[in-house]
Amino acid sequence: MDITWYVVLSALLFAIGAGGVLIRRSPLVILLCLELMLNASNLALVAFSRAQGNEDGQVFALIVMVVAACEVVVGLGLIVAMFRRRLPLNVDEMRDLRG
Amino acid sequence: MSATTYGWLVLAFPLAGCLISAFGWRVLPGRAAGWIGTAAIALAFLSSIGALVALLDKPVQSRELTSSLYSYASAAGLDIKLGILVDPLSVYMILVVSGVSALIHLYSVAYLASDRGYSRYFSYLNFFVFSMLLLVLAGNFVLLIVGWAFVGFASYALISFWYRRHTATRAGMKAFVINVIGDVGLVFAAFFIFRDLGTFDYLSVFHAAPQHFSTNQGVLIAICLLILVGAFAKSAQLPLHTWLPDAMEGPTPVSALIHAATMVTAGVYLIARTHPLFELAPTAADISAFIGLATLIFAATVALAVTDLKRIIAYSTISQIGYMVVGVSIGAYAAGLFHLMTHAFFKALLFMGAGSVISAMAGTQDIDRMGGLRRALPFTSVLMIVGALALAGFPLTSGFFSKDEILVFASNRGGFYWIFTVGGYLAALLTAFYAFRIIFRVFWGEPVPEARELEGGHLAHAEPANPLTGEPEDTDVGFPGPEHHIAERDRPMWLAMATLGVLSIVGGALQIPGLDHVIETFLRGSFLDSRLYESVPSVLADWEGLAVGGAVALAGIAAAYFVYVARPGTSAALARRFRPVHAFLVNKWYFDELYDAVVYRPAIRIGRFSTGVIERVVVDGIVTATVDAVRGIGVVVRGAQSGFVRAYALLLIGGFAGLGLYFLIVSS
Amino acid sequence: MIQILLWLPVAVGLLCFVVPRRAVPALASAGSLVVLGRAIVSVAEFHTGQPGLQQTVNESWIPDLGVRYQLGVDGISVFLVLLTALLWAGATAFSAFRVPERRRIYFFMLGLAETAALGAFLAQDLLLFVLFFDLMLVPFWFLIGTFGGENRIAATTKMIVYTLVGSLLMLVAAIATAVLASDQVGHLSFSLADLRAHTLSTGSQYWIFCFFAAAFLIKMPAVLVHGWLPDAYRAAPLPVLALLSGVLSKVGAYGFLRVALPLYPQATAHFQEAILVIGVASVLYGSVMAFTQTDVRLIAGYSSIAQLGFITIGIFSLRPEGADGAVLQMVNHGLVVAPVFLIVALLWERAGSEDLGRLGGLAMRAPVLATLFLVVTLATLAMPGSANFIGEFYILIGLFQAKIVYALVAGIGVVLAAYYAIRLFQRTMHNRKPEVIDSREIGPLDAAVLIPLVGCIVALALYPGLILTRADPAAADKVDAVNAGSPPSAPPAAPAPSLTSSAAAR
Amino acid sequence: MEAEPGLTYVAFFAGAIGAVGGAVAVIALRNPFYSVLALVVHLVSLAGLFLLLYAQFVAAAQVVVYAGAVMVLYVFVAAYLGAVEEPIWEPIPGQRFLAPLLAAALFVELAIAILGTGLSALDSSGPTVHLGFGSPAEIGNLLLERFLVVFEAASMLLLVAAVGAIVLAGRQREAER
Repeated sequence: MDITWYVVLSALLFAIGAGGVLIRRSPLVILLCLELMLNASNLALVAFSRAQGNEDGQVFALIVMVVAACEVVVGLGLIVAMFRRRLPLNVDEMRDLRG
Repeated sequence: MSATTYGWLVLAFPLAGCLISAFGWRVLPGRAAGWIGTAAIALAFLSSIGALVALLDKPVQSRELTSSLYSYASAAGLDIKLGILVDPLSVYMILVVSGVSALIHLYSVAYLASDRGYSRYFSYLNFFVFSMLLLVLAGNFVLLIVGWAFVGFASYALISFWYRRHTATRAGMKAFVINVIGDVGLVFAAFFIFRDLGTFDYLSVFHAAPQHFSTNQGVLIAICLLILVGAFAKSAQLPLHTWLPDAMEGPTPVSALIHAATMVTAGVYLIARTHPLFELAPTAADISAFIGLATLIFAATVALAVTDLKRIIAYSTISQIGYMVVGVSIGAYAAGLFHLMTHAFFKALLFMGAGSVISAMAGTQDIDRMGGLRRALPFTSVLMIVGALALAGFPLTSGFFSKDEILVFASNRGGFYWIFTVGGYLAALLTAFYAFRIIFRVFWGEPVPEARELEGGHLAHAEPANPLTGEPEDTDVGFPGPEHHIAERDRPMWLAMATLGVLSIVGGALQIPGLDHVIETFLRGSFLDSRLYESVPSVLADWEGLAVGGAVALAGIAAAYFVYVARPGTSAALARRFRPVHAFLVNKWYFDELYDAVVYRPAIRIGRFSTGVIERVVVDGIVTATVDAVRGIGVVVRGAQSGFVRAYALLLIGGFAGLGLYFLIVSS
Repeated sequence: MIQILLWLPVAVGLLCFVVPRRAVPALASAGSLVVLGRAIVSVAEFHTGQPGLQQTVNESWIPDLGVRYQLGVDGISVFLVLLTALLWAGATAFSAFRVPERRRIYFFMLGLAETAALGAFLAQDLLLFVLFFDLMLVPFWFLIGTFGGENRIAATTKMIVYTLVGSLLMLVAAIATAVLASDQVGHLSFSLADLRAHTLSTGSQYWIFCFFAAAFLIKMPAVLVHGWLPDAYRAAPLPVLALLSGVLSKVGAYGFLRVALPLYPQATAHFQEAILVIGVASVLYGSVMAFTQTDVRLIAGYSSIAQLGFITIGIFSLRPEGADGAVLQMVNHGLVVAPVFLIVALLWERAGSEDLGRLGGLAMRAPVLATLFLVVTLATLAMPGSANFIGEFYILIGLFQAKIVYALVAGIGVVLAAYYAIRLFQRTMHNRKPEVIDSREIGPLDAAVLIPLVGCIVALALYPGLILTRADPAAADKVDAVNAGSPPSAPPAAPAPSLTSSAAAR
Repeated sequence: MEAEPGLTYVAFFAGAIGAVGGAVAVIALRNPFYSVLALVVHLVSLAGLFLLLYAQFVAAAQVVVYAGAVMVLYVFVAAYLGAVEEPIWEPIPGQRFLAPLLAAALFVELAIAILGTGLSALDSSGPTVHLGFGSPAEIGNLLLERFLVVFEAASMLLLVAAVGAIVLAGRQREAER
């Protein structure tokens, strides 16, 4: 079973995640798509770790999980805060950065 | 003491006088500043005599002494020392300058007595004398330029001495700027000299010039013409003469000192000083002589028409300097410098007399408003007549000998130089005429009210007004004082005028053809290298010339008598008859208008154009264009800032994809 | 130690934050006087006749980048340092007599600015020079932006934008020089001595020179890049303006001598004519503008453009005389223009206007002020007998021997200078006095500032050789760097040897 | 301890199909609640793949921490928010068309890059590894020795994130008043 398969799979998952970020408008789903992308990269990391016969990549993947967890916590916190303030849960409605 | 020590003393006294009057302006009582100033100049005159005596002890060949105080600004191969040159020419000049100046100071002590700027006046006046002596004694071209410019500044300061008259300040500015033009000419002449000869020092330059330059070499002519720019600016020769008539805005003694006796002759001195260069460039010398002749005739014609007393004398000065310029340009150095001296005597005298007359007329300067002052001003009128006789070249007065000697020298030189003789006699006729026009208009005729009042023992008083514009003036600082002073009543003025009157008559005795030639002999030490100096006309030719000159002078005086005394009204009839000519003369050949149109207005217009167009369009345009460009780019970029987070993400992914594509293409 | 000279001003400036409010002006003035004293010592210790650096400091600073903390003076900079200290002392004292609001920050900024200006003159490391050069901008930005007059924000912005463009170009050029030269030097070095010993290839020199020239010309400013000048001069507080015009403008000209000539000799020779054209254009344009302005500040401002044009053409005559004259003229112009602006401040206090049309007649009740102004005016117009005349004389004679046409054209500027300077004096001091003007004499405190400054002008007029002899070896050295590095375009117009020998024989 | 090759293929494709299917479901389902559940499927499938790569500890962490704890959080939030319908109308011109296109392009480029790469290690099933590769003991050793600083930094990050989440989501009486 070539490692290439895993890496290509990881690329496919990453692309799906990226496409999701671009298409979906619910912040919750966008967060989910970010999870997809992070996990895709985790898969690549673990696959490379296997290819090298070295566990560093796995440690890296674990750290990425930690970062993903943080991101989830903060992101969900933001979503809850938005919901509380009766802000629309649609990223297109938030255009304050418009130039 | 050596001659050079005396030379330094000559410089030191006026400078000290200037500083004392300047710093003591609050503490000096009454006329103290005046007496200090006069004493300083008198001491300078005594030192000049000391220098003369010291110089006469030396053999003729070694009468060129130099001395330098310290190295003023020497670097990079330029050797500029604070050095003086004491030779017969400079000693002659410092004698004339300090002598006449001392008398004019004496006159001023009384004449300016009621002016609130008394200390300032004497400080300026001493500074002027210092500058003039520095100019004359300078041992190199740089110091010459320094003295030259100091004199110009002193002239500016004294012309606009009554600084709250805007006519005076304008006149001062005009004089200053034209003098600076002359300075620049001299500076560039010095540059040429340094480039080709490697030194600024007079003696080195004059020694090196004959070996280095061929006759009439282009560079040499350029040098001489640049020197002439300087000389003509200072000596008010065509076309740089316009400042001198306006300079009559200054106090009358100033007109006598600066604008008749000393400063304006600096150009003559300069030509005489640089004669080794001019003799190598005869073309330049001829140009100089022709300009002198043109000025001579031009100024004499204007003097026929103008009616302002001081301006008539001013144009007469311009005209007389024309004689001197002709003289030193054609090689009649001794005669030209002799005329410089006699002119200083009689012209200073005429100005002093004019000052006295103007005082008696309570500030009026227009000769149309004068008349019959002979009895009211007996002393002044006599001395004015003496001055006018000398100016006209009446036989046996000083002007008679000096002026005609120049003209005889010209006719003796052969070639086309006879033109100068003819032109000179023509101008002499005009001179005699306008000189006695003054006398007859002012002292003869029906006495005016002021004259009658004065005959009654009371000096006329009018509310002070600007003689040019009629604007009322107050008598605080910066305007003439409230009281008037006439020679009959003030001892110092009387003394100064009497001395000059005597000198005007007997001054010619220094150099009478066939009898003595004191000046020619003395000056020879400075002209040993001159080819022309020795080519003096014969005594017989001299006396022939003198006879013609005397006849011309008498004819001019007679004509004036005829026009102004025998048949009063002739002049008015003539003016009506030849109205265009008269207007042309009264307007001084429209030189002021010409310069206004050709120089001043275009310069102002360029400046306005620069402010309006270049500053706004070009300079600010650079900035505005930059700002607009940045803003334009901003408009484009802002289109991408839609505020849609997903659009940003799209760009991000797009950029990522693009980069990936790039690397794929590059690596394959 | 030259270090004290450099850092004392900013140290005193920092002290201003801790001492009681009332003591701040006195402290700042005392500090500036101490700095002046140290600068005088520096001049006194200076050995004449050496082209090289003296009183040097050389410490490693950022070894990885090859930046060294190198200070020193030579004949070119020693008098500029003195000028800086002198003018700062004058301006600080002048400000101290009319204490501004927020005095702590004001005097701190003055101190910082002095350190920066001194640093620019003392630095012997290219990057250090660039740093100080840019550091000068910061305090002046605050000084004009905070304490300035009408429209100050727009004016400072404009000035900063202009000078920053130049500064950035210069920074790029400096780094490029060091990087390109590192091949020859062997390691990265910004030391001017190293860079001078290993000049770049001609092609690199060209564009790097252009970048430096842009920075220096903007700083001076030269014509066409002077757009910031009118606004900044109108807005700046007058003591600050005295420094801006008196010292900062010199840094640009100084930069040419210190950096451009020795480091980029071929480029200097190549662009000589171009810079000369800019210089002569500055002379004429500045003079004509000064001729028509009625705002006193702008007259002085445009005359600065003309004067710096003279300095530029002196340097780019590439003759030792011209360079000597330029150094002398830098000092002269600083000495002259600072009193002008201080006097303008006095005029403002008396007349409430800086427009010539509303001034006049002040000499009547203020003869001392008028006399001081007269001396300054005469020096401004380079009256023969003033040191300014000697400066211009040297500049023009250098140019005359190198490029005669430019010298003749520049001569017009001398005449125009006479006109605008005398006009400035006359229209403020002479003529009739408008009713509104409160004509009163200069106060004793202001006189204590102005009289020493004018005294310096007079003293220098009596002996300009003081600067010329000391500047000559260093200035000639810079010019020789160019003339040795490039094939001579014209044979040097030395006087014929036979002449000098014959003169000596006599 | 090499597994049966055929079995490996089956396991890989099972995991891969699960992962891709889950991912597609996440972005395709309109109800966020279902998306979250689809993500759980995705994560569990990935855990399987990790196991195939001898990353036991990571796989365990994936299931326990991720699919277990984190996803529970998602479920709660999704339930809290309720079903939020997204509007059909797309306000950004070109987005609907460009987004899939770019995503696909990205995938294609990455795939080409991976397939065309010269890294020989990718073309094998990897070197033989020792027993205990990827076991909790080894990973723990690594985390506490070689990557101690990273470990600590990560824990600090978690702490900060936790505090931040409380601040963000906590009721702010002051602000609401």
